[in-house]
This record gives sequence, C-alpha cells and structure tokens, in this order.
Amino acid sequence: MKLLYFAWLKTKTGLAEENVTPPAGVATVGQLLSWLEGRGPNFADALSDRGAIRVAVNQAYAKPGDPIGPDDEVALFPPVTGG
Amino acid sequence: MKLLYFAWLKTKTGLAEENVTPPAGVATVGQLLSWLEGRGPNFADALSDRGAIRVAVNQAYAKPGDPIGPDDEVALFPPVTGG
Amino acid sequence: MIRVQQEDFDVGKELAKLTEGNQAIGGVAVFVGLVRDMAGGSGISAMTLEHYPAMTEKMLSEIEEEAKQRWPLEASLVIHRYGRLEPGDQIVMVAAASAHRQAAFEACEFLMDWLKTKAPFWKLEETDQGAQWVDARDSDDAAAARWVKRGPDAAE
Amino acid sequence: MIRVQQEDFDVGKELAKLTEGNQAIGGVAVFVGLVRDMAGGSGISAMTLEHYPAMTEKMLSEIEEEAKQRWPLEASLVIHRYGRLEPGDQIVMVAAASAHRQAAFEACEFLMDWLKTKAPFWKLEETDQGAQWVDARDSDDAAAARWVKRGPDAAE
Repeated sequence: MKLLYFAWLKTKTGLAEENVTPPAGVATVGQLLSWLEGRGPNFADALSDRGAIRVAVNQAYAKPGDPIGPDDEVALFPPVTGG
Repeated sequence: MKLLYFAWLKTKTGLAEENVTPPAGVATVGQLLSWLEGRGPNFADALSDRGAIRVAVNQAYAKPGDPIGPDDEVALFPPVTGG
Repeated sequence: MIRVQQEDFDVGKELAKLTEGNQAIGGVAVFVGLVRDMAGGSGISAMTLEHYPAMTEKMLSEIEEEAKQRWPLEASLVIHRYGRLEPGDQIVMVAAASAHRQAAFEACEFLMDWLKTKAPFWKLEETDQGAQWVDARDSDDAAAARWVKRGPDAAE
Repeated sequence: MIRVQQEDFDVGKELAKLTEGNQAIGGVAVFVGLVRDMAGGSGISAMTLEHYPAMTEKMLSEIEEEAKQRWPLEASLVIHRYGRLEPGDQIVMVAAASAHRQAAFEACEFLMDWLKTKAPFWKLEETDQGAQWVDARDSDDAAAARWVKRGPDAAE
C-alpha cells in the first residue's frame, strides 16, 4: 500500500511518501490511521487530531469506514487551503 | 424647459429633444405628462401607457408628484435595457 | 472607476490596471456581458445601444459609490459601451476587488443588477423582423430588488 | 476546461479563447484570486502552493462537471497555479459563461466555493515568524455548504 503525506502531515511525519504493509485486520481507513498512530512519536503527534485529517483513497475522499487494500494509494492531508 | 426623448419615446414622438413652455398649472412631472399627452396623436400614443414611462428631472429619476420648473431638463424614456 | 465609451476594451489589461500595486486585494470578481445572437428566438444581426450621456455617467457613479459603501472594496470598475455592436461583441464589464471573495462577488452582482435597471441605456436590435426596441425584463427587476434595503437605513 | 500549472496566465487571453465563436454566450462571470500581503496580520513575503497532482486534476474535473450539470453553461474554465508565489501574483482563475448572467454568477461562485474546500492544495506562507501552513477557514466550509443538495437528488 502506498501512503502519501501532504502539508503539515508531511512535515510532522518527516515523510512525503512510503510503501507499507499493514498487518491483517487493518481493513479500513480508520483502522489504518490507528495503526499508523502507533508507529512512533512522530506519527502519534501527526495523527493526534483526527478531526484535522482528511484521507483520500485512490485520489477520492474517503471516510473512516471505507475499505482499503494492498494496491491502494492512500493520501493523508489537512483540510485544503487552495484558491 | 428642455425635454429629451429616448428609445421608442423618441420614435413615437418623432422628437429627440425640444424646448417647451408649459402653461401655468403644470408644476409636477405627472401634470407635464398629462399636458404632453394632449399635444396631438403622436404624443397621445407615446404616452398612453404611463406605467411604461420613466422620467428623469435633471438626470435623476423622478416620481409623478415631483416638482418641475422652467430651467429643468426633463427626460422621458422606457425602462432601461443596458448591460 | 466609470467609463462610457464606443470603443471596445481589453478585459485583461483593465484588470491588471485595476489591481496593480494593491496587495490588499485577495480576489477580483468580474462580469463581462456580450451580444448574444438569439434574444427571443429571432436572429440578431446587430444592435445599437442608445444612452443618455449626462445621466449615464451620473447614475453609474452613484451605483459604484453605493457598492463602495456596502462592501469593503479595494477597487472597482464599470465600463459600458454604446453605439452599434454585433453578436459576440463585448457590451459591459464590471469588476469588484476586495480582500475576500464573498464581498467581491456580491458587489459585482450588485453593480450588474443595478446597472441593468437604473443606467439609462436602451437596446435597439436589428432582427429578421426589422429593428425593435428591447423590452425590459421582469427578472432584471427581481434581481435588482434583492439589494433594496428596508427600514430606516434604506438607501432608497 | 481545467489547468493546473506553475506559470502565470493572461486573464484577457483566456477569456477571449473561452468565448470565441460562441454567440450564445450572453455573459461570463470570472473570479481571479491573488496573493494578499496580510493574512492574519503578519506580513507575507511569499507563499508556496503544494498540491497532490493526480487528485487535483481529478477533483477539479469533477467540480467542473458538477457545475455543468447544475447550470446551463456554454463554457467554463478553471486554472490553478502551484509553486512559489509572491504578493500580487495570480493564484487561480475561474470563469463560467452562459446565456444569462445569473447562471454565470452562480456557477462561478460554486466553482470557487467547492474548489476552496475540495481541491487538494495547501498554502505554506513565509511570514515574519517563519514558514507556516495556512489553516482552513470555517467561512469557506460555510460557503461550500450552500451548494450541497438535500434529498434523493443529492450529489453527495
């Protein structure tokens, strides 16, 4: 699974993108965020305010209950501020 | 008093502008329109639909009861259609 | 700024002039009106815009002044043409610049709505059935009425 | 049409291209967003717009498609820049052309409101206090919420 981080999620995690293989049982967006949060202090800090995080699965906005799989591109970012 | 006619009021009266000296007693916009209406068939036709006529006194929109005097510029025209 | 002119205008250049050097502007809302080819179903070959010069400038200035009092505008512009125009030609340009887009959009719509119902212009269309004066539209009156203030602070 | 690019754009030329040859267009509503010098009170020397390329184009296309379904548009355009921009620079241009101005204005506002809350761009401002990511504004959410359809026909 490919993960992308944008804006302050990139700054806080120190990563722009990475490939991960979450354990079995990580089957939804919400489960993925919880698993990532346990990967260390940087991730715990970056993911602490769940309401401030938006997730896109394969370039489409996703909700906590939406399914994810090994071939998906999952992006984590704060609310957008373009325009 | 200077009178100006625009759009179909110009077409129907056959005049773009004229100078008039209405009789004493013609002291308001409404009285002016009534007096003009009696000046002949062209004017009667042009002024028959009073609701379709707008009047400006000295380049400002005026109501039937507004006063007029010999030095005023009074314009008669249909509802505007610019833009 | 207000301009009433026979010549065409360049929207890009006008906007560049309007916003140049003012870095408090976050957005500019613009409307450009063009001559359509099919008002009412009969083909239009051209139209002539008549106006009442002394009153036109006065009314447009008043409308712009009203917009400046209602919204925090950094800059505004109204250009209206008169004379003979053909389908596709530009008729009018209205622009409102502000720190935030909501004020810019609202002021731009206000300027157009009031211009349409207050500025002394009249369209004479050359159609298949001969020249005819365009009638005012009820929808324009309704649009303009949105902006009439009620109560003691009313502007009119 | 959608374009995401680093280069600046010429509003006048873009509009001319957009409306050229289409005489059913009666009006074009346009919004141009510029970099302001004073968001939040601290002077901005520049900003960098980051984006998520694959998703940006997809979202902008979806938003434009939604506008076309809601309003009778003759033409539409969204140009959004990314990269480093300085105060006074153009960030975004949105244009909607229709037979009548009401549809053009509404579609243009809709495009901006949804772009602001859905298109994956993030602003990093260089201020007196160092670089900081711009926070999303509640007023933008409120503006976008105006266009959410309720009931069985809801688009989302």
